[in-house]
Amino acid sequence: MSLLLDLFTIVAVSGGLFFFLAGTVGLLRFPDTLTRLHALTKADNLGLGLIVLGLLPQCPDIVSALKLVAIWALVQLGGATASQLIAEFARRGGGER
Amino acid sequence: MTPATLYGLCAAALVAIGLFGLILHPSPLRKVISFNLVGSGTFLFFGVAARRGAVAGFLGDPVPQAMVITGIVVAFAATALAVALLLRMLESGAPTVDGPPEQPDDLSP
Amino acid sequence: MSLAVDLVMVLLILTAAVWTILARDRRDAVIAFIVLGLLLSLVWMRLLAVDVALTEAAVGGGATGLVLLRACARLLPVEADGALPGLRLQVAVGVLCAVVGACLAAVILSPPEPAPSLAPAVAAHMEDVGLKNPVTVVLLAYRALDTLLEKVVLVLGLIGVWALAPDLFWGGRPASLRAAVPSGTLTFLARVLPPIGVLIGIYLVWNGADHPGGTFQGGTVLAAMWLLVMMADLGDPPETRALRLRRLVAVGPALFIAVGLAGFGMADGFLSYPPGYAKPIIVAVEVALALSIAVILGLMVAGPAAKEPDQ
Amino acid sequence: MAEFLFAAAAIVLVLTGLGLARMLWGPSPADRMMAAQLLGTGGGAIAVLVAIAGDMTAVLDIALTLALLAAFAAVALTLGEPGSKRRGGEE
Repeated sequence: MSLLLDLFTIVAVSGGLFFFLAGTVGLLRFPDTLTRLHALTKADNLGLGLIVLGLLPQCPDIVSALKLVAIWALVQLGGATASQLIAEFARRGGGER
Repeated sequence: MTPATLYGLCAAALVAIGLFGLILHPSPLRKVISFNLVGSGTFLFFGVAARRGAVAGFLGDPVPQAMVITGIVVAFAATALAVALLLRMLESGAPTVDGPPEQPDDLSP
Repeated sequence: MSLAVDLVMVLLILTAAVWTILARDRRDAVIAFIVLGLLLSLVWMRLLAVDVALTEAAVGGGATGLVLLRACARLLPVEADGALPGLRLQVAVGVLCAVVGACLAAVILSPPEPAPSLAPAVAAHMEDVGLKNPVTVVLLAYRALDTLLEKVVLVLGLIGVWALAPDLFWGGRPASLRAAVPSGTLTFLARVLPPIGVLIGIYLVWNGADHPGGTFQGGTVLAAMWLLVMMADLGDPPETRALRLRRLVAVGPALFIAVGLAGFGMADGFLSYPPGYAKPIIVAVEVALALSIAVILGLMVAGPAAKEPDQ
Repeated sequence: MAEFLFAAAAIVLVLTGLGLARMLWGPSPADRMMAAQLLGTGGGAIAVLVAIAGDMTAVLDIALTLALLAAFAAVALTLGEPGSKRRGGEE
């Protein structure tokens, strides 16, 4: 059972790392601000999400597990709002002079 | 080389970089930012001292750690005061490299 | 392996630091400084100073970044901002700063043996105080006078900011923090996040007695939530003459001083606690201080009064 | 398991650190802020990985603070914009 859980952790955390890779590559390679923003949200959602999911079986106690989920939920809320604000900002031309 | 030493060297570099900006930047706001860099480097110095003083079952010497916490808060207060001073200076029309002040309607007589 | 990771970290920090100085636009410099604050918070984690990491995460990345970005917003964009003076002067100053940096590096590379530490002195008193977080013990018992003076500095700083208001506006409201263009998304965030944030702030204060956390970290989080509400235009900054507000500013430091003075009668002297009662007293002082810190930090960001007081 | 999680934290640091190139290239402040945003999320990920791998649950509070203030810098960025009449001033 423990082996299975460890395997789950490794798979999920690796998945999270992949999405962080995707987020970084997108941020560096995509052509304009809004597409880059799209790449960024992948790291927010799936990168951190999969890492948190993978860590859940390794938690020493229930409070830590709840905190992990809270962290992910807060990043969802904050990341989504930040993306929206940055997008509005970029659309209004706030980015350029 | 231990990680603590490495971060100590990083702290020295931060102080040097901050000092460079503090001396050379003509704009007051940039000076405030540079000063914060010097502060960050200094705090990191304390962190290295704290890490080295890890005895008596502690992960680090708590006295420098507590001083850094105090220092971070005081540095923030100093930054806020400096920024308020700088904005007031611009509103009162003092010529600086930051250019003419914006025209806040509430200041017009 | 481990040292390679630290090298990467140092490289990232130096990149952010150099860009903070060299960026042409002042707003780019502030963004680099926010990045630096995030990185430093991770460094404090690496140095096993979790209390400091929490403070840096809340103050370095959050509050200071907000003050600086707000200042950028109120300055007109000018091209000349990032321009450094001539190359010859740059080289001269660069050499000077390199010498200072080299001296500091030399100090780091020749540390005293054994490393000086006050940890044993703190450990000896941990039992008497009854708290399990050594940093809180230092802040509120072992070196309580430092902490008290730091609170006084905060209050003086706030008075300094307020004193910059033109005479006409004394006691009025600070300039609004609201975003230039209203945004439904921001309003949504400012309605949903503060209840959670206030809970986390209280948790950090309460947790600070025995685990990493404490008044500064909790107070800063509370201040950040208040500022978020003000930025979303769900509430204006309060009038600086409001008596209730001024009481909140003073309650923490005042209680701290009162406890300190009571030490003359009930214990060994100024700021010493009667044996057996140290923990409840410290927790009470911490709660009052957290309230005051939250209000003071929020008001310092809001700035001096910019409107005539209401009649 | 701990070694794997520490290694994962190191990889997240390298990946999000590479994102700093966007902070240098820009071209707009929005792009630069995205680098900070990515590093904030990455910092949270690193903190949770280290907290579980090193069995230091206190480190989770760092991640919690970072997550709570995740949008803070982006909100502050929109306070004043070139092109808008009012820049955080009073009505």
